[in-house]
Amino acid sequence: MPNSLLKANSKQKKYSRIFTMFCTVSLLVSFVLPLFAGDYYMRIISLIFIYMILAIGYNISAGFSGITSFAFAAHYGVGAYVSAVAITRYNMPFLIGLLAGALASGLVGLVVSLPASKVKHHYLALISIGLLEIVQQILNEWQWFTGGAGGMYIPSWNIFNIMLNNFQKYYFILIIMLFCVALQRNLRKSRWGRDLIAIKNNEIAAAGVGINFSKYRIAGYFLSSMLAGLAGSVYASFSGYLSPDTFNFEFTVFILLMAVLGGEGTLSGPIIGAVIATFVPMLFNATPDLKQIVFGALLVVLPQVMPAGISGTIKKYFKEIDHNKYIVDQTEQNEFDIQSNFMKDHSEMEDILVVKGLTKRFGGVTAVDGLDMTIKRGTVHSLIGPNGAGKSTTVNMITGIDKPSEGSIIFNGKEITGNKIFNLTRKGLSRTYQHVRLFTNLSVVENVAIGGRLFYTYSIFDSIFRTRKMKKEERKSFHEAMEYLKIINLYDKANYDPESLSAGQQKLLELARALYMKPDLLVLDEPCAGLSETETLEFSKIIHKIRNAGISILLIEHHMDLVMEISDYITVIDYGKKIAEGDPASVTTNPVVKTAYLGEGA
Amino acid sequence: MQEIVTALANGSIYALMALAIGIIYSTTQIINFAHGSVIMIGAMTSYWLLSIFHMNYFTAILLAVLINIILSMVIYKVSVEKLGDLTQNSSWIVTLFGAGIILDNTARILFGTEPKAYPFLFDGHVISIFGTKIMIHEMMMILVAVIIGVLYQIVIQKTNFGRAVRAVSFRPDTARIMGIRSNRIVLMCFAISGAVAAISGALIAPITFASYTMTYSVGIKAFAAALIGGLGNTKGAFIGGISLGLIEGIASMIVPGGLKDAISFLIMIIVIIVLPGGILSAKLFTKGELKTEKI
Amino acid sequence: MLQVENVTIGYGKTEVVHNISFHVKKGEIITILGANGAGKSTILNTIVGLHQAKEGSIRFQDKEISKARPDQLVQNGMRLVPEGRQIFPQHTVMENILLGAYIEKNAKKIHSRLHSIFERFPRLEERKNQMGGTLSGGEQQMLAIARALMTEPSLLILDEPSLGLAPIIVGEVFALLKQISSSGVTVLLVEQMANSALKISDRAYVLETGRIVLEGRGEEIRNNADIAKAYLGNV
Amino acid sequence: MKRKSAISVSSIILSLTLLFTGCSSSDDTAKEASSKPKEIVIGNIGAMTGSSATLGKAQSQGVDLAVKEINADGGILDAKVKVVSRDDGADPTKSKTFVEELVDKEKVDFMVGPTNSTPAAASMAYLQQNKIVSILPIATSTQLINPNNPYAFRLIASNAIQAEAIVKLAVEEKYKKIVLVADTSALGTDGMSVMKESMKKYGVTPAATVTYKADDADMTPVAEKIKDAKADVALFWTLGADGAKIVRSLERIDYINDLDIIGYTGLVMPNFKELAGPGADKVTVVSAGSWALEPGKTELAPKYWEIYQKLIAEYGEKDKRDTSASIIASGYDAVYLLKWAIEKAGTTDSEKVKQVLETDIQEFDSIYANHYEFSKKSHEGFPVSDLVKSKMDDMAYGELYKKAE
Repeated sequence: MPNSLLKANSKQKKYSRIFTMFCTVSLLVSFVLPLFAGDYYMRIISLIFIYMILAIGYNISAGFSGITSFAFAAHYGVGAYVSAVAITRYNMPFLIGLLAGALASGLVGLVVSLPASKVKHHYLALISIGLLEIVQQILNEWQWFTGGAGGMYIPSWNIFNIMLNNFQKYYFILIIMLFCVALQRNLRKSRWGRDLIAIKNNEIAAAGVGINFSKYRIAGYFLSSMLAGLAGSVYASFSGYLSPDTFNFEFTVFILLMAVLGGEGTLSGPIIGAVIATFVPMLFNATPDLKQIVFGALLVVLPQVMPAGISGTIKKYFKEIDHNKYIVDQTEQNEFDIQSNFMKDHSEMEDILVVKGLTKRFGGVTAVDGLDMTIKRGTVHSLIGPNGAGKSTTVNMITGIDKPSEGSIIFNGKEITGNKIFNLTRKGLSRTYQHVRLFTNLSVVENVAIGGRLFYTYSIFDSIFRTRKMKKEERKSFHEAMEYLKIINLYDKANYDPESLSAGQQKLLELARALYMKPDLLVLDEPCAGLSETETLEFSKIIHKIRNAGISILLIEHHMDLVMEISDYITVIDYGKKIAEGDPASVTTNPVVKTAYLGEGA
Repeated sequence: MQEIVTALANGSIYALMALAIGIIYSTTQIINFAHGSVIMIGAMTSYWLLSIFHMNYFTAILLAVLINIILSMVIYKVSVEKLGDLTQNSSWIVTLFGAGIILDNTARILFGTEPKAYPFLFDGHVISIFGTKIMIHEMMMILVAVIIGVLYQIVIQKTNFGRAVRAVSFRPDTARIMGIRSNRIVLMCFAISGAVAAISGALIAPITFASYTMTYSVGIKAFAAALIGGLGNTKGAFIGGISLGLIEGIASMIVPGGLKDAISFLIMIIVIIVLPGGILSAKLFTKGELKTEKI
Repeated sequence: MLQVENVTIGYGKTEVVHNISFHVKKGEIITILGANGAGKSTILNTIVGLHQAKEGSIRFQDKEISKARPDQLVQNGMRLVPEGRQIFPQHTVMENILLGAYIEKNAKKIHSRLHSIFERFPRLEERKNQMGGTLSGGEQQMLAIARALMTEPSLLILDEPSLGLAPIIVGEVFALLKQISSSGVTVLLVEQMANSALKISDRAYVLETGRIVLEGRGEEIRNNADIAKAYLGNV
Repeated sequence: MKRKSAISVSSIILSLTLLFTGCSSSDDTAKEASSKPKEIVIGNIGAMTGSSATLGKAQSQGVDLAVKEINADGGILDAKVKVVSRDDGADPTKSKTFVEELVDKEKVDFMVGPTNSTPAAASMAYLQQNKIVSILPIATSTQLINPNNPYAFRLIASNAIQAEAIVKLAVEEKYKKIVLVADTSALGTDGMSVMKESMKKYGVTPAATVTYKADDADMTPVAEKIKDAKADVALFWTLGADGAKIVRSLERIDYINDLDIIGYTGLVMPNFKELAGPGADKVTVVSAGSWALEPGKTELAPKYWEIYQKLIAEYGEKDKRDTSASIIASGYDAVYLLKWAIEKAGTTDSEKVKQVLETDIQEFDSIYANHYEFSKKSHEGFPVSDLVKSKMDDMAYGELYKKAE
C-alpha cells in the first residue's frame, strides 16, 4: 500500500494505536484483576463477561444481520436450562452440557427464523415477543424438566473431575468470552461477516453479488442464538440456581440497552455496552425507584442523542476504517490486465442472451409488452427509450429482480426465466444499478472484494479459526480487488468509506464490484446518470476496456453520445414495445425514434 | 354460554386495544411498545379520579382520555419524532420500551402497588337472559368497543382527517405535497390511540382490577390481538380481538391454566407465519418484498 | 413569481444539482428540459419544500421559501403534480380530489371548485366513486392535475406529465396545460418530451447533469440543434 | 496485529496455568469475630419495584424503623447499626448479585431477606458459604429452610406449615369435596405441592386441582372448574387480587353459596372485600394470631397494639402506605431478633449468634409471632399453634383481620 494513504489517515492510525493499547490494557487488567479485586468484583466481572457473550450474540443478529429480535432472553434461558438439565438430570460432563445448551438455543433460533425469511424483519421482532412469552411459560409449566417456577439447582463446575473455585471459574469464563470476541472479529473480517453486513446494508445489492439473503439471515440468527445459548449455559453453572423469573421481558430490555449503549454493528460495542449497562444502574442501587426511571430514560434518550452508540460514535470521530493487512502486504504495481482475467470459453453459442415475448404487468399497467431481443456474445448492446418506456423493468426481469408475467429469457443457452438474482450471478450475469447500491458499512476495497465472493471456497470454520486456507484466499481476493480499484483509479481510496466518494466514483466502484464477479454478461443500468462530463468520459473509457476484454454488455443509458459511440447494436423501446433496432447510425436517423424522444412534430 | 359472553366482552376490549395499536401503525409503520403502559395509565388515572375525587364515571373517563391524549403526544414528541425515517431506523423499539418503563414506575410510585377495585358500570348490575347472567358492564364493553370501532371507521373513511391518515400511510411524501403535515397527522394518531387506550383500560379495569401491573398482564394481549387480526385496519383489530378472546376461552378449558397465554402466542406466531398480514391479510406483506419501482 | 438563485442540491455527499439559477414570471409557461438523471425532479422537490437545498435562495412571490414547509407553500398557492402522478390508488377518485383540497377548510369553496373541476374533467365525474388505482394512465394524470387545482394555485408545477402516456394523451395533457395557463395560472413544467412541451412554453431551460446549459424562448430552443443533441447525442 | 495475537496467546497460556495449577485462594474467609464491633452492618434485600413491590417495601420499612430505634437507643453492643438495602425486583439473578455485593463488598454481618422465595433460593447458598446469619421474614417457600442452610432462620409460617393448617381446617370441618387452587408462580407451585402432601397425610384426595397463570384477566375458567368438581370447599393458594377475581367469578356462576374458601396468608389483602364483593364473607384465611383481633375487640393484645401504633406513627394509616402492618412487623422483628441474639452472644460471630438462636429463643420477646420455635433441628420459627382462622370480610383499621369464631 502506498505510504501516502497511511499518512492521509493519520487519525485512523492514531485510533488504531489507541485501540490496540486499550485492548491490551483491558486484556491485562482482566487477567490480573482477580488477584486483587476481591470476590464480589470478580464475580460481577464474570457476570459481565457472560453478558458480553450474550451481547455479541445479539450483535451478530441485530448489528450484522439486521434482525431485530426480542427473544434473546428466551434463547439465553433455553441455553441455561438445557445445559442445566443435561448436567444435573442426565449427568453429562460440564463441557458437553455447555454445548448442548448452545445447540438447543440455536435450534430454537432456527425454528423461529426459518419462516422469518419470508417475512419483513420487524415481524421477527413480533414473533420473538411471542416466543419470549411462550418459553417463559414452558419453563414455568414443564416441571419435571425445568423444576418449574420454584427453580432448579445446578452443582458446581466440574471439568475433568476438577471442581472449579471462583478464580478458575473467572478464567474459564474469560476464555470463553475471549473466544467469542475472537469469533465475532474473525467473522466480521471474513467473507461471512461481509456477506451479513451486505444484507443488512442493501438486500438487493447483496442478492446482486450472489448472496441468498434469506439463507444467510437464518444462518446469522442461528449463530447468534447459539451464542446467546452458550452465554446462558455458562450462566447456569456460574449461578448455580435457575428460575424462569430471570428470563423475562426486563432482561430483554437489558440486552437491548447493552446493544444501544455500545453501538450495534461494531466489534467493541457489545463489550463496552455490557460493561456500562451493568455498572451505570449500579450507581442507583440505593434508590430503586430512581434506578428504574433512569434505566427507562437511558433507553429513550440514548438512541436519539447517540444513534451509533459509544463505540460507533468514537469510531465516527476517528473515521476508523479497518486496516486490512492483505492490502498492506501489496507490493506489485504492474498494470492490471482485464483480458487475462477473463479466461472464459468464448466458443460457446453466439447468442449470449435471447429474450422472447417478455411481458410484465403491474396491476392494470403493462410496463413491458412482448419484447424480443437478442444479444450477441462480445458485443455492447444498448437498450434505449424515453423515460418510463420500460427499460429498467426489462433489465430487472433479465437479472431476476422482477418476475416476468410472460415470456422467456435464455442465457448462455439455458432457460433462466424466473431465476432469482443470486442464482444468476453464479451463471455469469452481473449488473450495476440505476441508483447506486453500495454497501456503506464496508470499506471501498471490501465493496469490490465482495464481488469476488463467488470464488471463495473457505468455510465458516475456516473463518472462525482463521485457517491458512482462509488467509490465503482472502489475501488473493484483496489483491485482485486492489487491481480492480486500479482500473477505476480508486487505488488510493481503498480504505475509505464508500459514502465519502463522489457520485461518479461510487458508480465506478459499483462497476468494479460487478466486474470482479467475472461475468459473461454485464448489465449496466444507466451507469452515467448524474455524472459530470469528465466522469462520463472516464466511464466510457472503462467500458471500452471491458468490451475489449470480450465481455458482453447490456447497457441502458441516456447519454446518447456515449451510447452511439460505444454500442454495436441498439434496441429502442417505447411503451414497453420495441420500436426500432439496428446499429447506431440507423437508429439515430429513424424518425420513429425521434418522435418517441422529442414528442410529436419533431 | 357464560364463557362465550365473557370471551366476547374481553375480546372486544382486546379489539379496542389492538385498534389503538393499529391507529399508530397505519401512519408510521411502527408498533407502539409503550401501549401497555398507556392503557394502564388510562385505567389508573380514571380510577384515581373516580375514587379519590369522587367524580362521576363519565367525567372521570373523559378526563383520563384527555390525560392519555396529552401523554401519548408527549411520547411521540419525546421518543419517536426525532428518529427520522422509522422504516430505516428501528430505534423506536428501544425508545418506546424506555418510555413504557418510565410510565410503569411513575405509576407505581404515584398510585401504589395494591390492585384497586375499579367500579363496574351500573354498579355491576347483572341481568339474566335465558339463564345466562350477563353484567350490563359486559354489554357495555362490547357496545362501546363497537361504537368506537364504527366511529373510527367513519372518521377514517368519510372525513378529511381520515383521508389524510390513509394518504399519509400510503404515500407520506405525496401527502405532504397535498399540504398535509404528515408529522401532525402522526401526532393526531398518537393522540387518538391514547384516547382509545384510556377507554379500553377503563373498561377492562373492573375485571382485572386497576393496577400498575396491567401493562404486562393486559397490555401484552393487545399485541397478540393486533397481530392475529392484522395490523392497521379496524376490521382486523376486531377479528383479532374477538378471536383472541375466544382462543383464551377455549384454551383455558383444554390446557393447564399456566399455558393459556402460550397457546395464544403460539397461534399468533402461526398466524404471522402463514398470513403475515393477519387473518384479514392487510397490505403489509407487500412492504417486505423487494421494491421494484426504483432500482 | 419564482426566482431560483445559485441553488445547489445534494443527497448526503453527492451533489446532484450544481449552482443553478432560473426564474418564472407570472402567467408564463416555463419548461425545464433534460434527460433522465439530469436532476429535474430534485429541483422541483426542493422548490416545493420536500427537500432542502444545500446552498442558494429560492424566492416565491418575493418571499424566501428555501426553508418553508410544503404545506405552507401549498397555502401560498404553489402546487406540485409529482412525477409518476402518485395518485392514491386506494382512495376513490372523489377522495383523491378532496385530498387535493385538504388545506381548504371552506366547504362552499370546495364545493364550487369541485363543480368546475368536474366540468373540466367529465371523465373524472363519471368515475368519482372508482378507486384511483383502477384509472388508466391518462385519467390518472388528469386526476393528479385536477387534485392540484383544488386549491386554485397561482403556480402549478408539473413533473414529467407525459411520462408513460400514449402520444395522443400527451397531446391532451399539454392542451390542458395551455388552457390552465390561459386561465391565469403560472405553469412550471419539467419535461423530457421536448417538442410537445416547447410548443406550449413561453421560455425553456435545458438541464444537463445538474447544470443549465441552454435557455431561451420556447420556439428558439425548439429549433436549436443542440436540443436534439442533449437527447440523441452528437451524431 | 502480531503483537496482539502474541499477547492473547500468552494470556491464554497464563490463564490456563492459573486455571489448572489452581490458585486456591481462601474462598471461605471465615467471619472474623470481634467481641466489640465498631459497626454492625445488616443487609436488606427485597423487591421494591416490579410486580411484587409491596412485600419488599414492607420488609424495608420494618427494618428501617427498627434500626432507627436501635441506633437512637445506643445501638447493639455500643455499635451503630447500618442497613444496606437493595432492590432485586424479585429477579433471582439480581438478588444473587446483590447478595454477593453485600457480602463481599459491603461486608454485611447479617441479612434480612430476600423477600421473595426464588431470589432467596438463588442467594441462599452464597450466604451459607459465608456463614451469614439470615433472617427470612417473608419468604415462605418450604425448601428454603433445610439442614443445608444452617444459617437461615424463618419468622413467617412456611408454606408447609400453612398448608398443613388449612388442610387440617378443611378436614376437621368435614368437607367432602376439597378443591385445591393455586397459580403457576413459584409460590403457587410450592403451595400446591405442600397442600397435596398434607392431604395425603390426612388420607384425603382432592376432588380437583386447578391452576392458572397469576394476574390473569379472566378467572371464569377457574370458577367453572371448581363448580364442575362440585366442591364444598376450595383451598386457595393465590394472591389477594387473583383470589378476589376468582371469588367474583364464582359469584357470577352462582356457586359461591355452595362453597367455603380457605386461603393461605398470601390471600390476605386489606381491600379484599372491595375487590371480591359480597362473596368475601365466604372466605377465611389462616394468619398470624397475634395480628388478628379477637372477636368483638378493637385492639390487639397490648404488646402488638403498641407496635402497631408505632408503625402508624412512622408510616401513616393504611391509606397512606400500601404495605401491610403485619409484614412490616415481621421485618421489624427480624432486626430486633438479631439485636437480641447478638447481645445475648456478646459478639457478632455467626456461630455464636446461631447457637443463641437455636437454644435460647424462648427468652426473646417477639412481636410478629407469639413466640418463635427455633431449635438445632428446625429453623422454622413460626409456631403452628399461632396460626388462627380469620375472617376476610371486614378488617379493622383497613388491615387487621379478625379471628373467626
